[in-house]
Amino acid sequence: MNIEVLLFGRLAELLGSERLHLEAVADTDAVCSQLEGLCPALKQLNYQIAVNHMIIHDNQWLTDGMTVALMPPFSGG
Amino acid sequence: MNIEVLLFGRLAELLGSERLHLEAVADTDAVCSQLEGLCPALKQLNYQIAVNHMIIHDNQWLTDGMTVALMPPFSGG
Amino acid sequence: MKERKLKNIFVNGAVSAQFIAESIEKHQHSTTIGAHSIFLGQVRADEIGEERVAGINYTAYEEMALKKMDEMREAIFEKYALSCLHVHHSLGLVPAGQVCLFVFCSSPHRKAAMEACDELVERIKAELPVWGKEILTNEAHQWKENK
Amino acid sequence: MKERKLKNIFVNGAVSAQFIAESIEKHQHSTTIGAHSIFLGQVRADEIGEERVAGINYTAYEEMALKKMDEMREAIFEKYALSCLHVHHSLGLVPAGQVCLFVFCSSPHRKAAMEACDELVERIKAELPVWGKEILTNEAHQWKENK
Repeated sequence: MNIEVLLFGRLAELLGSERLHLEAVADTDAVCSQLEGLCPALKQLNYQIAVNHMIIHDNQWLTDGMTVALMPPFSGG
Repeated sequence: MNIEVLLFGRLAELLGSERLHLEAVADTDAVCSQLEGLCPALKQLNYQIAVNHMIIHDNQWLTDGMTVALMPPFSGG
Repeated sequence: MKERKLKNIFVNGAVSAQFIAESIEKHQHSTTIGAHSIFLGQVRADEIGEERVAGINYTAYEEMALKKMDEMREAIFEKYALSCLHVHHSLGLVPAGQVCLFVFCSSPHRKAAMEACDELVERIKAELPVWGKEILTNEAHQWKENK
Repeated sequence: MKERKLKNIFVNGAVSAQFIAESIEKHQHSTTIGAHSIFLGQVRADEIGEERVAGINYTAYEEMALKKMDEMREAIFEKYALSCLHVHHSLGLVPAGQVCLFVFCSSPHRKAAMEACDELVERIKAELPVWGKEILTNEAHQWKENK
Protein backbone atom coordinates (compact mmCIF):
# COMPACT_ATOMS: atom_id res chain seq x y z
CA MET A 1 0.00 0.00 0.00
CA ASN A 2 1.35 3.36 -1.08
CA ILE A 3 -0.31 6.66 -0.16
CA GLU A 4 0.97 9.92 -1.59
CA VAL A 5 0.72 12.85 0.81
CA LEU A 6 0.85 16.42 -0.55
CA LEU A 7 1.60 19.39 1.69
CA PHE A 8 0.97 23.03 0.83
CA GLY A 9 1.80 26.54 2.01
CA ARG A 10 2.67 26.79 5.68
CA LEU A 11 2.43 22.99 6.07
CA ALA A 12 5.03 22.28 3.37
CA GLU A 13 7.29 24.79 5.06
CA LEU A 14 6.79 23.25 8.50
CA LEU A 15 7.38 19.65 7.39
CA GLY A 16 10.20 20.67 5.04
CA SER A 17 8.62 18.78 2.16
CA GLU A 18 5.84 19.12 -0.42
CA ARG A 19 5.36 15.42 -1.05
CA LEU A 20 5.70 12.31 1.14
CA HIS A 21 4.95 8.63 0.64
CA LEU A 22 3.40 6.71 3.52
CA GLU A 23 2.75 2.98 3.64
CA ALA A 24 1.09 1.80 6.82
CA VAL A 25 -1.86 4.17 6.83
CA ALA A 26 -5.35 2.68 6.78
CA ASP A 27 -7.23 5.96 6.86
CA THR A 28 -6.78 9.74 6.86
CA ASP A 29 -6.65 9.89 10.69
CA ALA A 30 -3.61 7.61 10.51
CA VAL A 31 -1.98 9.98 7.99
CA CYS A 32 -2.48 12.91 10.36
CA SER A 33 -1.20 11.11 13.41
CA GLN A 34 1.92 9.87 11.59
CA LEU A 35 2.64 13.44 10.43
CA GLU A 36 1.96 14.83 13.91
CA GLY A 37 4.50 12.31 15.17
CA LEU A 38 7.07 13.76 12.75
CA CYS A 39 6.10 17.32 13.57
CA PRO A 40 4.06 17.97 16.74
CA ALA A 41 3.48 21.65 15.77
CA LEU A 42 1.05 20.37 13.14
CA LYS A 43 -1.54 19.82 15.89
CA GLN A 44 -1.84 23.58 16.40
CA LEU A 45 -2.53 24.33 12.76
CA ASN A 46 -5.80 24.69 10.93
CA TYR A 47 -6.06 22.70 7.69
CA GLN A 48 -8.46 20.84 5.41
CA ILE A 49 -7.90 17.40 3.91
CA ALA A 50 -8.59 16.35 0.33
CA VAL A 51 -8.51 12.74 -0.86
CA ASN A 52 -8.06 12.45 -4.63
CA HIS A 53 -8.92 16.16 -5.03
CA MET A 54 -12.14 15.97 -2.97
CA ILE A 55 -12.35 17.70 0.38
CA ILE A 56 -13.42 15.32 3.16
CA HIS A 57 -14.90 16.23 6.53
CA ASP A 58 -14.66 12.91 8.37
CA ASN A 59 -12.08 10.18 8.60
CA GLN A 60 -11.83 8.22 5.33
CA TRP A 61 -10.49 4.73 4.55
CA LEU A 62 -7.57 4.72 2.11
CA THR A 63 -6.66 2.24 -0.59
CA ASP A 64 -3.44 1.81 -2.53
CA GLY A 65 -2.54 4.72 -4.84
CA MET A 66 -4.72 7.37 -3.21
CA THR A 67 -3.49 10.94 -2.79
CA VAL A 68 -4.08 12.81 0.46
CA ALA A 69 -3.56 16.59 0.48
CA LEU A 70 -3.21 18.69 3.63
CA MET A 71 -4.26 22.23 2.86
CA PRO A 72 -3.97 25.28 5.12
CA PRO A 73 -6.53 28.12 4.64
CA PHE A 74 -6.64 29.34 1.04
CA SER A 75 -5.31 32.74 0.08
CA GLY A 76 -5.63 33.03 -3.68
CA GLY A 77 -6.67 36.16 -5.57
CA MET B 1 -37.69 87.73 -20.93
CA ASN B 2 -35.69 85.11 -22.80
CA ILE B 3 -35.94 81.37 -22.06
CA GLU B 4 -33.61 78.93 -23.75
CA VAL B 5 -35.21 75.57 -24.53
CA LEU B 6 -33.00 72.54 -25.19
CA LEU B 7 -34.33 69.44 -26.93
CA PHE B 8 -32.67 66.04 -26.96
CA GLY B 9 -32.85 62.69 -28.71
CA ARG B 10 -36.20 61.88 -30.21
CA LEU B 11 -37.57 65.31 -29.24
CA ALA B 12 -34.86 67.21 -31.13
CA GLU B 13 -35.61 65.04 -34.12
CA LEU B 14 -39.35 65.63 -33.88
CA LEU B 15 -39.09 69.40 -33.50
CA GLY B 16 -36.30 69.66 -36.03
CA SER B 17 -34.15 71.67 -33.64
CA GLU B 18 -31.90 71.21 -30.60
CA ARG B 19 -32.27 74.73 -29.25
CA LEU B 20 -35.11 77.26 -29.27
CA HIS B 21 -35.63 80.65 -27.67
CA LEU B 22 -39.06 81.47 -26.25
CA GLU B 23 -40.17 84.80 -24.83
CA ALA B 24 -43.70 84.80 -23.51
CA VAL B 25 -43.43 81.81 -21.18
CA ALA B 26 -44.15 82.35 -17.51
CA ASP B 27 -43.63 78.77 -16.41
CA THR B 28 -42.64 75.32 -17.67
CA ASP B 29 -46.26 74.39 -18.45
CA ALA B 30 -46.32 77.34 -20.86
CA VAL B 31 -43.13 76.05 -22.52
CA CYS B 32 -44.73 72.66 -23.05
CA SER B 33 -47.99 74.03 -24.43
CA GLN B 34 -46.16 76.35 -26.86
CA LEU B 35 -44.10 73.42 -28.11
CA GLU B 36 -47.17 71.19 -28.34
CA GLY B 37 -48.72 73.94 -30.48
CA LEU B 38 -45.72 73.72 -32.83
CA CYS B 39 -45.76 69.95 -32.80
CA PRO B 40 -48.86 68.15 -31.51
CA ALA B 41 -47.09 64.74 -31.57
CA LEU B 42 -45.15 65.90 -28.51
CA LYS B 43 -48.22 65.19 -26.36
CA GLN B 44 -47.82 61.47 -26.96
CA LEU B 45 -44.20 61.37 -25.85
CA ASN B 46 -42.73 60.62 -22.50
CA TYR B 47 -40.13 63.12 -21.28
CA GLN B 48 -38.67 64.77 -18.18
CA ILE B 49 -38.04 68.48 -17.74
CA ALA B 50 -34.91 70.08 -16.25
CA VAL B 51 -34.66 73.77 -15.35
CA ASN B 52 -31.07 74.98 -15.09
CA HIS B 53 -29.85 71.34 -14.98
CA MET B 54 -32.24 70.28 -12.20
CA ILE B 55 -35.05 67.85 -12.93
CA ILE B 56 -38.44 69.23 -11.85
CA HIS B 57 -41.60 67.26 -11.18
CA ASP B 58 -44.19 70.05 -11.00
CA ASN B 59 -44.81 73.23 -12.95
CA GLN B 60 -42.12 75.83 -12.22
CA TRP B 61 -42.07 79.65 -12.61
CA LEU B 62 -39.40 80.89 -15.00
CA THR B 63 -37.33 84.05 -14.92
CA ASP B 64 -35.23 85.67 -17.62
CA GLY B 65 -32.17 83.67 -18.71
CA MET B 66 -33.31 80.28 -17.45
CA THR B 67 -32.70 77.13 -19.48
CA VAL B 68 -35.42 74.51 -19.85
CA ALA B 69 -34.43 71.08 -21.16
CA LEU B 70 -36.91 68.50 -22.48
CA MET B 71 -35.39 65.06 -22.10
CA PRO B 72 -36.78 61.75 -23.41
CA PRO B 73 -35.91 58.55 -21.47
CA PHE B 74 -32.15 58.16 -21.03
CA SER B 75 -30.23 55.48 -22.88
CA GLY B 76 -26.58 55.94 -22.00
CA GLY B 77 -24.10 53.16 -21.35
CA MET C 1 -19.89 81.27 -5.49
CA LYS C 2 -17.30 79.90 -7.85
CA GLU C 3 -17.94 76.41 -9.12
CA ARG C 4 -15.14 73.91 -9.08
CA LYS C 5 -14.09 72.50 -12.41
CA LEU C 6 -16.09 69.41 -13.34
CA LYS C 7 -14.22 66.35 -14.57
CA ASN C 8 -15.01 65.48 -18.18
CA ILE C 9 -16.27 61.94 -18.77
CA PHE C 10 -16.99 62.16 -22.50
CA VAL C 11 -14.77 60.81 -25.27
CA ASN C 12 -15.33 60.97 -29.00
CA GLY C 13 -16.23 57.58 -30.47
CA ALA C 14 -15.44 54.20 -28.93
CA VAL C 15 -13.25 53.57 -25.85
CA SER C 16 -10.30 51.48 -27.06
CA ALA C 17 -8.85 48.44 -25.30
CA GLN C 18 -5.53 50.30 -25.35
CA PHE C 19 -7.03 53.20 -23.40
CA ILE C 20 -8.35 50.70 -20.83
CA ALA C 21 -4.91 49.07 -20.54
CA GLU C 22 -3.29 52.45 -19.96
CA SER C 23 -5.81 53.27 -17.22
CA ILE C 24 -5.01 49.99 -15.49
CA GLU C 25 -1.27 50.60 -15.79
CA LYS C 26 -1.58 54.04 -14.23
CA HIS C 27 -3.02 52.43 -11.10
CA GLN C 28 -0.15 50.01 -10.60
CA HIS C 29 1.91 52.64 -8.80
CA SER C 30 -0.66 52.90 -6.04
CA THR C 31 0.41 50.13 -3.72
CA THR C 32 -2.60 50.54 -1.42
CA ILE C 33 -5.02 49.33 -4.11
CA GLY C 34 -5.93 45.64 -3.78
CA ALA C 35 -8.89 45.40 -6.15
CA HIS C 36 -10.18 46.92 -9.37
CA SER C 37 -13.73 46.42 -10.57
CA ILE C 38 -14.29 47.36 -14.19
CA PHE C 39 -17.50 47.53 -16.18
CA LEU C 40 -17.51 47.87 -19.96
CA GLY C 41 -20.65 48.53 -21.97
CA GLN C 42 -20.34 47.25 -25.53
CA VAL C 43 -22.64 47.96 -28.50
CA ARG C 44 -24.58 44.85 -29.54
CA ALA C 45 -25.48 44.14 -33.16
CA ASP C 46 -29.10 43.35 -32.23
CA GLU C 47 -31.36 42.11 -35.00
CA ILE C 48 -34.29 44.42 -35.74
CA GLY C 49 -36.58 42.72 -38.22
CA GLU C 50 -34.49 42.10 -41.33
CA GLU C 51 -31.80 44.57 -40.29
CA ARG C 52 -29.09 44.72 -37.64
CA VAL C 53 -27.76 47.50 -35.40
CA ALA C 54 -24.58 48.75 -37.11
CA GLY C 55 -23.72 51.20 -34.34
CA ILE C 56 -25.09 53.66 -31.81
CA ASN C 57 -24.76 57.41 -32.13
CA TYR C 58 -24.60 58.99 -28.67
CA THR C 59 -25.58 62.54 -27.72
CA ALA C 60 -25.75 64.03 -24.23
CA TYR C 61 -26.86 67.07 -22.32
CA GLU C 62 -23.21 67.53 -21.45
CA GLU C 63 -23.32 70.30 -18.82
CA MET C 64 -26.05 68.53 -16.87
CA ALA C 65 -24.43 65.10 -17.28
CA LEU C 66 -21.12 66.36 -15.86
CA LYS C 67 -22.89 67.94 -12.89
CA LYS C 68 -24.88 64.76 -12.31
CA MET C 69 -21.74 62.64 -12.58
CA ASP C 70 -19.96 64.85 -10.07
CA GLU C 71 -22.87 64.43 -7.65
CA MET C 72 -22.83 60.63 -8.10
CA ARG C 73 -19.07 60.51 -7.66
CA GLU C 74 -19.37 62.37 -4.34
CA ALA C 75 -22.14 60.06 -3.15
CA ILE C 76 -20.21 56.92 -4.09
CA PHE C 77 -17.02 58.13 -2.39
CA GLU C 78 -19.04 58.88 0.73
CA LYS C 79 -20.64 55.43 0.76
CA TYR C 80 -17.67 53.18 -0.14
CA ALA C 81 -14.00 53.09 0.89
CA LEU C 82 -12.66 53.69 -2.62
CA SER C 83 -9.16 54.63 -3.72
CA CYS C 84 -10.37 56.01 -7.02
CA LEU C 85 -13.14 55.99 -9.57
CA HIS C 86 -13.15 56.86 -13.27
CA VAL C 87 -15.96 56.99 -15.81
CA HIS C 88 -15.65 57.39 -19.57
CA HIS C 89 -18.65 57.54 -21.90
CA SER C 90 -18.67 57.81 -25.69
CA LEU C 91 -20.27 60.57 -27.72
CA GLY C 92 -20.86 60.24 -31.45
CA LEU C 93 -20.84 56.97 -33.36
CA VAL C 94 -19.73 53.72 -31.72
CA PRO C 95 -19.81 50.74 -34.13
CA ALA C 96 -21.29 47.41 -32.95
CA GLY C 97 -18.69 45.39 -31.01
CA GLN C 98 -16.97 48.48 -29.58
CA VAL C 99 -16.97 49.82 -26.02
CA CYS C 100 -19.15 52.87 -25.22
CA LEU C 101 -18.91 52.93 -21.41
CA PHE C 102 -15.91 52.31 -19.13
CA VAL C 103 -16.41 52.43 -15.36
CA PHE C 104 -13.31 51.79 -13.24
CA CYS C 105 -13.44 51.53 -9.42
CA SER C 106 -10.42 50.75 -7.24
CA SER C 107 -10.16 50.09 -3.51
CA PRO C 108 -7.91 48.42 -0.93
CA HIS C 109 -10.39 45.52 -0.50
CA ARG C 110 -12.62 43.91 -3.11
CA LYS C 111 -16.12 44.51 -1.70
CA ALA C 112 -15.96 48.30 -1.94
CA ALA C 113 -14.74 48.30 -5.55
CA MET C 114 -17.31 45.72 -6.66
CA GLU C 115 -20.31 47.26 -4.92
CA ALA C 116 -19.37 50.80 -5.96
CA CYS C 117 -18.98 49.72 -9.58
CA ASP C 118 -22.35 47.93 -9.63
CA GLU C 119 -24.15 50.87 -8.05
CA LEU C 120 -22.49 53.42 -10.28
CA VAL C 121 -23.35 51.55 -13.49
CA GLU C 122 -27.02 51.37 -12.44
CA ARG C 123 -27.06 55.08 -11.63
CA ILE C 124 -25.33 56.02 -14.90
CA LYS C 125 -27.92 54.09 -16.91
CA ALA C 126 -30.83 55.59 -14.98
CA GLU C 127 -29.73 59.16 -14.30
CA LEU C 128 -27.22 60.38 -16.87
CA PRO C 129 -28.83 62.51 -19.63
CA VAL C 130 -27.37 60.58 -22.56
CA TRP C 131 -29.24 59.26 -25.58
CA GLY C 132 -28.33 56.49 -27.98
CA LYS C 133 -29.66 56.41 -31.52
CA GLU C 134 -29.34 52.90 -32.94
CA ILE C 135 -28.26 53.08 -36.58
CA LEU C 136 -29.45 50.08 -38.55
CA THR C 137 -27.73 48.40 -41.48
CA ASN C 138 -30.22 50.01 -43.89
CA GLU C 139 -29.45 53.44 -42.39
CA ALA C 140 -32.83 53.66 -40.67
CA HIS C 141 -32.60 54.40 -36.96
CA GLN C 142 -34.45 53.97 -33.69
CA TRP C 143 -34.04 55.51 -30.26
CA LYS C 144 -32.75 53.24 -27.51
CA GLU C 145 -34.38 53.28 -24.05
CA ASN C 146 -32.74 51.96 -20.89
CA LYS C 147 -34.82 49.60 -18.78
CA MET D 1 -14.36 7.19 -18.30
CA LYS D 2 -12.13 9.63 -20.12
CA GLU D 3 -11.87 13.05 -18.54
CA ARG D 4 -12.24 16.11 -20.72
CA LYS D 5 -9.30 18.48 -20.85
CA LEU D 6 -9.41 21.09 -18.11
CA LYS D 7 -8.80 24.71 -19.06
CA ASN D 8 -5.62 26.10 -17.50
CA ILE D 9 -6.07 29.26 -15.43
CA PHE D 10 -2.52 29.68 -14.16
CA VAL D 11 0.05 32.10 -15.54
CA ASN D 12 3.62 32.63 -14.41
CA GLY D 13 4.09 35.90 -12.56
CA ALA D 14 1.86 38.97 -12.86
CA VAL D 15 -1.00 39.43 -15.33
CA SER D 16 -0.03 42.40 -17.53
CA ALA D 17 -2.31 45.27 -18.57
CA GLN D 18 -1.42 44.35 -22.15
CA PHE D 19 -2.76 40.82 -21.65
CA ILE D 20 -6.01 42.28 -20.28
CA ALA D 21 -6.30 44.63 -23.29
CA GLU D 22 -5.84 41.71 -25.67
CA SER D 23 -8.55 39.72 -23.89
CA ILE D 24 -10.95 42.66 -24.24
CA GLU D 25 -10.08 43.07 -27.94
CA LYS D 26 -10.76 39.40 -28.63
CA HIS D 27 -14.33 39.90 -27.43
CA GLN D 28 -15.10 42.77 -29.76
CA HIS D 29 -15.94 40.40 -32.59
CA SER D 30 -18.82 38.93 -30.64
CA THR D 31 -21.61 41.33 -31.47
CA THR D 32 -24.06 39.69 -29.05
CA ILE D 33 -22.06 40.82 -26.01
CA GLY D 34 -23.39 43.99 -24.40
CA ALA D 35 -21.50 44.00 -21.10
CA HIS D 36 -18.17 42.95 -19.65
CA SER D 37 -17.54 42.78 -15.92
CA ILE D 38 -13.88 42.54 -14.97
CA PHE D 39 -12.29 42.00 -11.59
CA LEU D 40 -8.57 42.50 -11.01
CA GLY D 41 -6.83 41.52 -7.79
CA GLN D 42 -3.68 43.58 -7.22
CA VAL D 43 -0.92 42.95 -4.66
CA ARG D 44 -0.93 45.64 -1.95
CA ALA D 45 2.30 46.87 -0.32
CA ASP D 46 0.80 46.50 3.17
CA GLU D 47 2.90 47.70 6.08
CA ILE D 48 3.85 44.94 8.51
CA GLY D 49 5.56 46.51 11.50
CA GLU D 50 8.64 48.27 10.14
CA GLU D 51 8.55 46.40 6.86
CA ARG D 52 6.35 46.37 3.78
CA VAL D 53 5.03 43.59 1.53
CA ALA D 54 7.34 43.58 -1.51
CA GLY D 55 5.37 40.89 -3.33
CA ILE D 56 3.40 37.68 -2.97
CA ASN D 57 4.68 34.29 -4.03
CA TYR D 58 1.76 32.08 -5.13
CA THR D 59 1.62 28.29 -5.10
CA ALA D 60 -1.37 26.08 -5.84
CA TYR D 61 -2.59 22.51 -5.75
CA GLU D 62 -2.89 22.82 -9.52
CA GLU D 63 -4.75 19.60 -10.44
CA MET D 64 -7.38 20.19 -7.75
CA ALA D 65 -7.65 23.92 -8.52
CA LEU D 66 -8.33 23.25 -12.21
CA LYS D 67 -11.00 20.68 -11.35
CA LYS D 68 -12.58 23.05 -8.87
CA MET D 69 -12.47 25.91 -11.37
CA ASP D 70 -14.14 23.73 -13.98
CA GLU D 71 -16.90 22.87 -11.50
CA MET D 72 -17.40 26.56 -10.64
CA ARG D 73 -17.44 27.55 -14.30
CA GLU D 74 -20.21 24.99 -14.98
CA ALA D 75 -22.24 26.21 -12.01
CA ILE D 76 -21.90 29.86 -13.03
CA PHE D 77 -22.88 29.16 -16.65
CA GLU D 78 -25.91 27.27 -15.40
CA LYS D 79 -26.98 30.12 -13.13
CA TYR D 80 -26.33 33.19 -15.34
CA ALA D 81 -26.95 33.97 -19.02
CA LEU D 82 -23.26 34.48 -19.85
CA SER D 83 -21.58 34.70 -23.23
CA CYS D 84 -18.20 33.81 -21.80
CA LEU D 85 -16.05 33.66 -18.72
CA HIS D 86 -12.28 33.65 -18.27
CA VAL D 87 -10.12 33.37 -15.16
CA HIS D 88 -6.36 33.89 -14.92
CA HIS D 89 -4.43 33.49 -11.65
CA SER D 90 -0.73 34.05 -11.07
CA LEU D 91 1.74 31.47 -9.80
CA GLY D 92 5.18 32.45 -8.52
CA LEU D 93 6.20 35.95 -7.51
CA VAL D 94 3.94 38.94 -8.15
CA PRO D 95 5.50 42.26 -7.04
CA ALA D 96 3.38 44.77 -5.09
CA GLY D 97 1.31 46.92 -7.48
CA GLN D 98 0.90 44.12 -10.04
CA VAL D 99 -2.20 42.08 -10.92
CA CYS D 100 -2.46 38.49 -9.62
CA LEU D 101 -6.09 37.67 -10.51
CA PHE D 102 -8.08 38.52 -13.64
CA VAL D 103 -11.74 37.46 -13.83
CA PHE D 104 -13.59 38.39 -17.02
CA CYS D 105 -17.35 37.77 -17.49
CA SER D 106 -19.30 38.81 -20.59
CA SER D 107 -23.02 38.70 -21.32
CA PRO D 108 -25.65 40.28 -23.56
CA HIS D 109 -27.08 42.31 -20.64
CA ARG D 110 -25.21 43.83 -17.72
CA LYS D 111 -26.81 42.10 -14.71
CA ALA D 112 -25.63 38.61 -15.63
CA ALA D 113 -22.02 39.70 -16.19
CA MET D 114 -21.87 41.71 -12.97
CA GLU D 115 -23.51 39.14 -10.72
CA ALA D 116 -21.53 36.26 -12.20
CA CYS D 117 -18.27 38.15 -11.74
CA ASP D 118 -19.03 39.02 -8.11
CA GLU D 119 -20.03 35.46 -7.27
CA LEU D 120 -17.07 33.93 -9.04
CA VAL D 121 -14.55 36.17 -7.27
CA GLU D 122 -16.01 35.20 -3.89
CA ARG D 123 -15.86 31.51 -4.77
CA ILE D 124 -12.29 31.76 -6.10
CA LYS D 125 -11.14 33.37 -2.85
CA ALA D 126 -12.94 30.79 -0.70
CA GLU D 127 -12.59 27.55 -2.64
CA LEU D 128 -9.52 27.58 -4.89
CA PRO D 129 -6.53 25.75 -3.33
CA VAL D 130 -4.03 28.58 -3.82
CA TRP D 131 -1.65 30.00 -1.23
CA GLY D 132 0.05 33.37 -1.11
CA LYS D 133 3.30 33.88 0.78
CA GLU D 134 3.83 37.57 1.47
CA ILE D 135 7.48 38.46 1.00
CA LEU D 136 8.52 41.42 3.13
CA THR D 137 11.11 44.06 2.32
CA ASN D 138 13.56 42.43 4.78
CA GLU D 139 13.03 39.06 3.02
CA ALA D 140 11.07 37.65 5.94
CA HIS D 141 7.72 36.18 4.95
CA GLN D 142 4.26 35.44 6.27
CA TRP D 143 1.37 33.36 4.96
CA LYS D 144 -1.69 35.23 3.77
CA GLU D 145 -5.20 34.05 4.73
CA ASN D 146 -8.39 35.03 2.91
CA LYS D 147 -11.24 36.29 5.06
